[in-house]
Amino acid sequence: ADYVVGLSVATLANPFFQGMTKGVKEGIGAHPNLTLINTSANGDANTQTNQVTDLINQHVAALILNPINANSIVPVVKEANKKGIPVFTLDRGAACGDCQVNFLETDNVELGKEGADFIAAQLKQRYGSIKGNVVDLEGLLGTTAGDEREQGFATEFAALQKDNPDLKLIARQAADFDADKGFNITTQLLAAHSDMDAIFNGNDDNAVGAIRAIRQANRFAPIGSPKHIIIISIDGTEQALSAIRNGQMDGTLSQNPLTMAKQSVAYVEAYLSGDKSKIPAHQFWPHMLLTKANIDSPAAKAYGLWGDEVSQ
Amino acid sequence: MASAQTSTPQRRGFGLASITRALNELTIVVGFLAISIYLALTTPAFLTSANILSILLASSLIGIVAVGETFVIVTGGIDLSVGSVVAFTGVMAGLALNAHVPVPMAIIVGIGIGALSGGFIAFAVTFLNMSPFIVSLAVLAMARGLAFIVTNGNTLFSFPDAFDNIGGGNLGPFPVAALITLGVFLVAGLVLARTVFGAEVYAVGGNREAARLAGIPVGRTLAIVYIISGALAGLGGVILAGRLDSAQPIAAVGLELNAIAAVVIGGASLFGGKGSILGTLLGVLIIGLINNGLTLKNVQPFWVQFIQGAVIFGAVLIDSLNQKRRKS
Amino acid sequence: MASAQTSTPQRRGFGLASITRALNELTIVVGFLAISIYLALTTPAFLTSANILSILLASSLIGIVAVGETFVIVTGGIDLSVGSVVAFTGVMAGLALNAHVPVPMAIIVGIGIGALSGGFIAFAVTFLNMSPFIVSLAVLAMARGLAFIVTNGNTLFSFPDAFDNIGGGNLGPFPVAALITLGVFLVAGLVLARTVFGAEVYAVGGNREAARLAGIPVGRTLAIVYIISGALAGLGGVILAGRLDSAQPIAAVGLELNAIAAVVIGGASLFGGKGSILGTLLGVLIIGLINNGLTLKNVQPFWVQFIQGAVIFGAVLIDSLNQKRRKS
Amino acid sequence: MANLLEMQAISKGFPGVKALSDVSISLDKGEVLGIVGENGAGKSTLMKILAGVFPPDAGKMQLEGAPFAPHRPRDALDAGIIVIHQELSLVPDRSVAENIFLGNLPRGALGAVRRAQLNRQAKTLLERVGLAVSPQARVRHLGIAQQQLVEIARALSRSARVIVMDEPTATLTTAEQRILFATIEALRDAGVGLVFISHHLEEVFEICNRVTVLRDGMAVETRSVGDWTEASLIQAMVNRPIDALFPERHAVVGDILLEVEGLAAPGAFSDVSFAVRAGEVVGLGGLIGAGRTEVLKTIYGALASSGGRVRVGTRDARIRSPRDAIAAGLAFVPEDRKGEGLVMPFPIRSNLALSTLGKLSWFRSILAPKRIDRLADKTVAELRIRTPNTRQVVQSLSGGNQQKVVLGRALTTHPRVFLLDEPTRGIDVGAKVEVYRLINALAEQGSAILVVSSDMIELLGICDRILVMRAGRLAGALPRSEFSQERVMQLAALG
Ligand SMILES: Nc1ncnc2c1ncn2[C@@H]1O[C@H](COP(=O)(O)OP(=O)(O)OP(=O)(O)O)[C@@H](O)[C@H]1O
Ligand SMILES: Nc1ncnc2c1ncn2[C@@H]1O[C@H](COP(=O)(O)OP(=O)(O)OP(=O)(O)O)[C@@H](O)[C@H]1O
Ligand SMILES: [Mg+2]
Ligand SMILES: [Mg+2]
Repeated sequence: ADYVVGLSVATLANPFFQGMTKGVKEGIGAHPNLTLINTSANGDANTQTNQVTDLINQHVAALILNPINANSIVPVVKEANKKGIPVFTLDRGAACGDCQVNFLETDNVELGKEGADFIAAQLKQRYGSIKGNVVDLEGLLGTTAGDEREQGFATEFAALQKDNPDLKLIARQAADFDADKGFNITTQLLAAHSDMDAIFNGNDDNAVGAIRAIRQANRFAPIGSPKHIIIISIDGTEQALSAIRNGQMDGTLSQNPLTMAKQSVAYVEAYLSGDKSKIPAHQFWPHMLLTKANIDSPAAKAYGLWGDEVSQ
Repeated sequence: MASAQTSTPQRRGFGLASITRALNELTIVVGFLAISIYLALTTPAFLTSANILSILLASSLIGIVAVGETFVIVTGGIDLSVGSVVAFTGVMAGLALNAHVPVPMAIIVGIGIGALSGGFIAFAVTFLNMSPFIVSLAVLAMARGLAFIVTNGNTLFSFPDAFDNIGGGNLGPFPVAALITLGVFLVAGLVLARTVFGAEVYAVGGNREAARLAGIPVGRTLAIVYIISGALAGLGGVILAGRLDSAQPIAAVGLELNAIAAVVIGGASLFGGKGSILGTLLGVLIIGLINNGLTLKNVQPFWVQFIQGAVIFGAVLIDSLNQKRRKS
Repeated sequence: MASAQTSTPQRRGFGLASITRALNELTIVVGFLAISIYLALTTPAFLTSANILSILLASSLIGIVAVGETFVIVTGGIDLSVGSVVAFTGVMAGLALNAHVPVPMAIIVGIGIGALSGGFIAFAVTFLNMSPFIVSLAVLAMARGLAFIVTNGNTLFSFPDAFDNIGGGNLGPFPVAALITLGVFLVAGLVLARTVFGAEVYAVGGNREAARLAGIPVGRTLAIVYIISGALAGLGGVILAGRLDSAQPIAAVGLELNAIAAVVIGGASLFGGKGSILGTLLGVLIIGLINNGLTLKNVQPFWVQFIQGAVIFGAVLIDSLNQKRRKS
Repeated sequence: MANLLEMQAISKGFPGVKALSDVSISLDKGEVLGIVGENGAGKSTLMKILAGVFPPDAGKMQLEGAPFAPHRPRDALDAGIIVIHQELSLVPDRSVAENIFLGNLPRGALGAVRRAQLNRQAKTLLERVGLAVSPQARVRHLGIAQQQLVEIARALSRSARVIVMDEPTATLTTAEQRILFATIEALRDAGVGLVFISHHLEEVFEICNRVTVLRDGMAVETRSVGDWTEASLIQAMVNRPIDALFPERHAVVGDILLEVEGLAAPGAFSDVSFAVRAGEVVGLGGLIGAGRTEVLKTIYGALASSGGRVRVGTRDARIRSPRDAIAAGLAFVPEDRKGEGLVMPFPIRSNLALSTLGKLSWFRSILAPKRIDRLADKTVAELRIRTPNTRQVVQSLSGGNQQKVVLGRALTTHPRVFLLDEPTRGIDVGAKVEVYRLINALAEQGSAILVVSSDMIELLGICDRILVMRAGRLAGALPRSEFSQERVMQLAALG
């Protein structure tokens, strides 16, 4: 039988979601009995609801949703359930538990936490103890990725500070996942702070802005130098990989939207062909810290450098 | 402009006779029909009742907001705050609901706060003589900021069904939100075209000084249109929160531009004195049709924005060629 | 008009005296000074040369775009496409660079494509008599769409240093981008205030029919301003791509609203005929100062937008009270 | 030798109106051709065709024997045809100098405006037209008459073969009119051909060599000026005799209806006191810029006063806005019909209804279209507004007919006190008589009427008393027994 699968991604404003779309497309392409209608909601929950409604009206066989907001998506997910359309959520779930067949999640809180830990480790290496001046360039307020990563980072950082009173957060600003915004804020912070040790970035685009601001301000020092400003971010875009390879950036916490999306399609396929046994209700998709040390290692390859693959 | 010389009676002034005549003057109707016919012919799913209702439902938020914006634009003003106000009133209604305020009260909270924010703009525009563009831009930022501040950035959710039904329920086969929207259009259409207040709105936008000297309460008229716009944004916030069973501070970003676009596509001029609710309805529906068609025809997301822009351009191009033809 | 009595002296002649006089007319300067003094008194890091340069650098993109927008707004038009055009021209220059086109050619590609897109708007506005709002809104969507289509959504990066230096290099202590921006302001300021073309731009915006009757080439003037705006957006795209050593289709979303805000804060009216490059400079700097202050004072992100809105409101409020005072 | 200008068999129609049919005129070098005709006769339309504003439907033009078919105003300007249009066309927020040289700014290196030269030349031109304002003043701040002078200066700034003046004197007082005529004579003697359009027939007789009469879009007759008499000219224009320009009034002067005491407005005028009684028509004279408009607007609540009292009837009127003024029984006809009187893109009926929307509706809220139509039809008939129907936008009316719409609306509120600022501006002789009759009738019904007019003959003809203003103060009052042009001029100029 032929099945039409409807996809709604939150936005295409970021390579991560392109990876996700590409993963779904490739996954669908691998199954000749599946075809895809794919949409992007441009970051607006209402638009997403409208698009999903249109998909439901077209009687798609299954929905793969990458919700903008776990709560806002619930009404249309219920609507789909009512019409008997199975829903698979990607990256972000629907806040209605078993209304979705499978929820493949990115653990954003964990990513933020690991970002803080990475900085702590690097500072310890530099100073022998965890101390120094840290900047937090968080992502777009009101987005799950931005808020949860911030939450993870902030909680962990506060915990670290309890034991390490010389660990300071000198600024916390929202760079909105926007490289230019990251650039402008970092430029001004650099002008105001002559000693800055590390910047936590809500995603790779923020980091690109920070890196470029450091260069413009002539404050770049290679990794390992005591003047080096540690840059850690999240996602693993092609540009971040390149920056890691050429030593401008310390690391990125990569999560692989390609493999995650393909997995989701595999579950859809399995579901539609009647084999529901191997579909977990919920699953965290693994992530991996990429640094210069491991970026071209077999382990990294095995995990998948999706940033490089997406742009192919 | 050459147009100053050979003026066809445009949809300006008040007291229009009939809908036929009004439609006849709204040359954008041709663009609207062109898109509809194209979709009907090429997309089997288009002319189903479910799809048409879903277009209406999808257009309800922008529609309600565009109605308020029409009043403002006809006076020669602009209200950029509506998107943020939708978000802010939505979360305020949500907070009220979470504090177990009864549903009708929560609705009143949403609409009332919208009206208040409109009142703030009104005050600055009429008493302080500030530019509506800047004032409403400032409110855009402030309302969005407040939405974050009061919610601490969190999404509010799980509202009572009675509330959700406003935005997401059905009355028989009809989505309640679409019915409310049609009601808003009907009332607003009558107010703008057939009442003294509507006539004053047109006059203030057509020539403010002449209106003032003719004894029209210019300040009051201006104040009311901003309050209408704010209150309707509040209603939009309530409907959106109900539809999504949740209220987010990040909701409805950029809605103002779409709403203003709908109003301008519908024949209004940002210079004031021109425009109609019927035109705005067509503008809203054109935008709704385009978005619906893009999904139905499975246009690849990369192409979506380009095609949206191109179709809007095309529709308004037909309109302006039409107007040229009628003039000569 | 109440204003009829106290005719403020017009801005004329060269030299310092005339700039003082011009500043005197720009009552927004008070708001600008208020913000500056507040920051200087409360924030030690504010009055350092590094910080001031960083404000200029951060203001360069919006500044360049706002200059083009000033020309358009003075004619009574609007160009909503600039943010998208920045993104589109950036990726086009990036594609050219990736195809190993020499750096100067890539720059020309960026600026040229910007000019072309401005030319498209110009054509629709002058020949097809379409509303600049809708046309530029359509171009906003189309240019953004094209940016996605040509890049397949990918980020382009790793450009030659010679290119990156335009946006991200320094000349001695000065950021190249800030120097270019100042140059653009200077040239544009002279063109708008001192040339026959500039006078024609004001005339077309102040009274289009009168301009036509006086033999001013209205169509040509309008066409040129849109082309200027497009070309400057192209320059902005080049600078942004160079600064970030990368070009993204999603760059500069919403830039248009900020640029228009700067122009309006600087005293221009969306009805045309009013505005100046000096005013726009102040508007741009006010926005830059606000953002700088928010960063320096490490205002918590939830509060940022609210305060941005409130300070803009305050600055313009001072301006309008000032204007009132001067009238009486 | 060919005439300087020939317009042959020109026709032009607008939707619903035939504005011109088969009109031919010719103009020689060194000649002033007068064109007269009722409001809506087609005078301005003919001149707009000459100016390249729009093309004729039929007919052709020749300039010194060569075919002339301008596609846009620029073509006409380049050919040396300068038209001062009836509707002022200035850029309000630019300087007087820039407006004078609009489209023709002195260009220096790199396209820069030669400011010094601009201001110098503007100054000379302003002196030539007798306008004492700084070249750097903004046009927005000028009164309507001063703006008219700027337009005239603009015409003088270009080298012209033909200059058309479409009602240049409608707002000018005698002093400026004298200067203008001297200028016209100088131009004429220099070989320029001039077309002069005016509803002031005495001016036409004074300055023109030949006069063409247009009626209903047709050229009725052209004669040299000596072959016309005032009566024959009026007869040709309106196709009916008019016995007296200033009809008799039999009003009983009653109680004081409007009393102004120590009124002042900052920077405009101070210490203005006078009273107008029921049945009385009081004129307010003075030179341009004396502050007459401001006095009217201040009484009407359109400008803020800085002191003084206004009493309507026996009560102190607290008038803070035009709305209050209307409620107190005042009506105001502004001098600037385009900027302050009318909503140009709206239909006649909408414009007429503006002040009485409450009455033209059910429950003061829902418009009653029939009532609006009735009011509009009645006013159009009463004032003989020339239009195919009341849904025509006022923009498309002739200047004089637009003026009648403004006047018509003032009547709709049934006021007791009328403040009329240049009420007959641009109105033809026939219609003027009607307006005077109207004023008389209003006075006879017990209204008080205060008229500002720059047409001294008009003031002398219709007023019971004339107050004269000079530089923001009342310089004196003349009862009817002391009326003479000299006395008014004396008070206006010397105080
Ligand atoms: N743009 C237009 N559209 C429609 N009708 C017009 C337009 N311009 C002029 N008319 C009509 O053409 C006729 C002639 O008008 P025109 O302005 O030439 O009269 P005029 O002789 O100059 O009158 P006045 O003495 O009042 O200035 C009038 O009936 C007028 O309503
Ligand atoms: N902003 C200003 N700066 C300088 N002078 C001004 C300004 N505004 C108005 N004036 C002058 O104030 C005076 C009063 O103007 P007003 O229009 O009342 O004169 P008026 O007697 O009605 O003359 P008219 O209406 O015939 O022009 C004029 O000299 C006018 O030019
Ligand atoms: Mg005329
Ligand atoms: Mg006057």
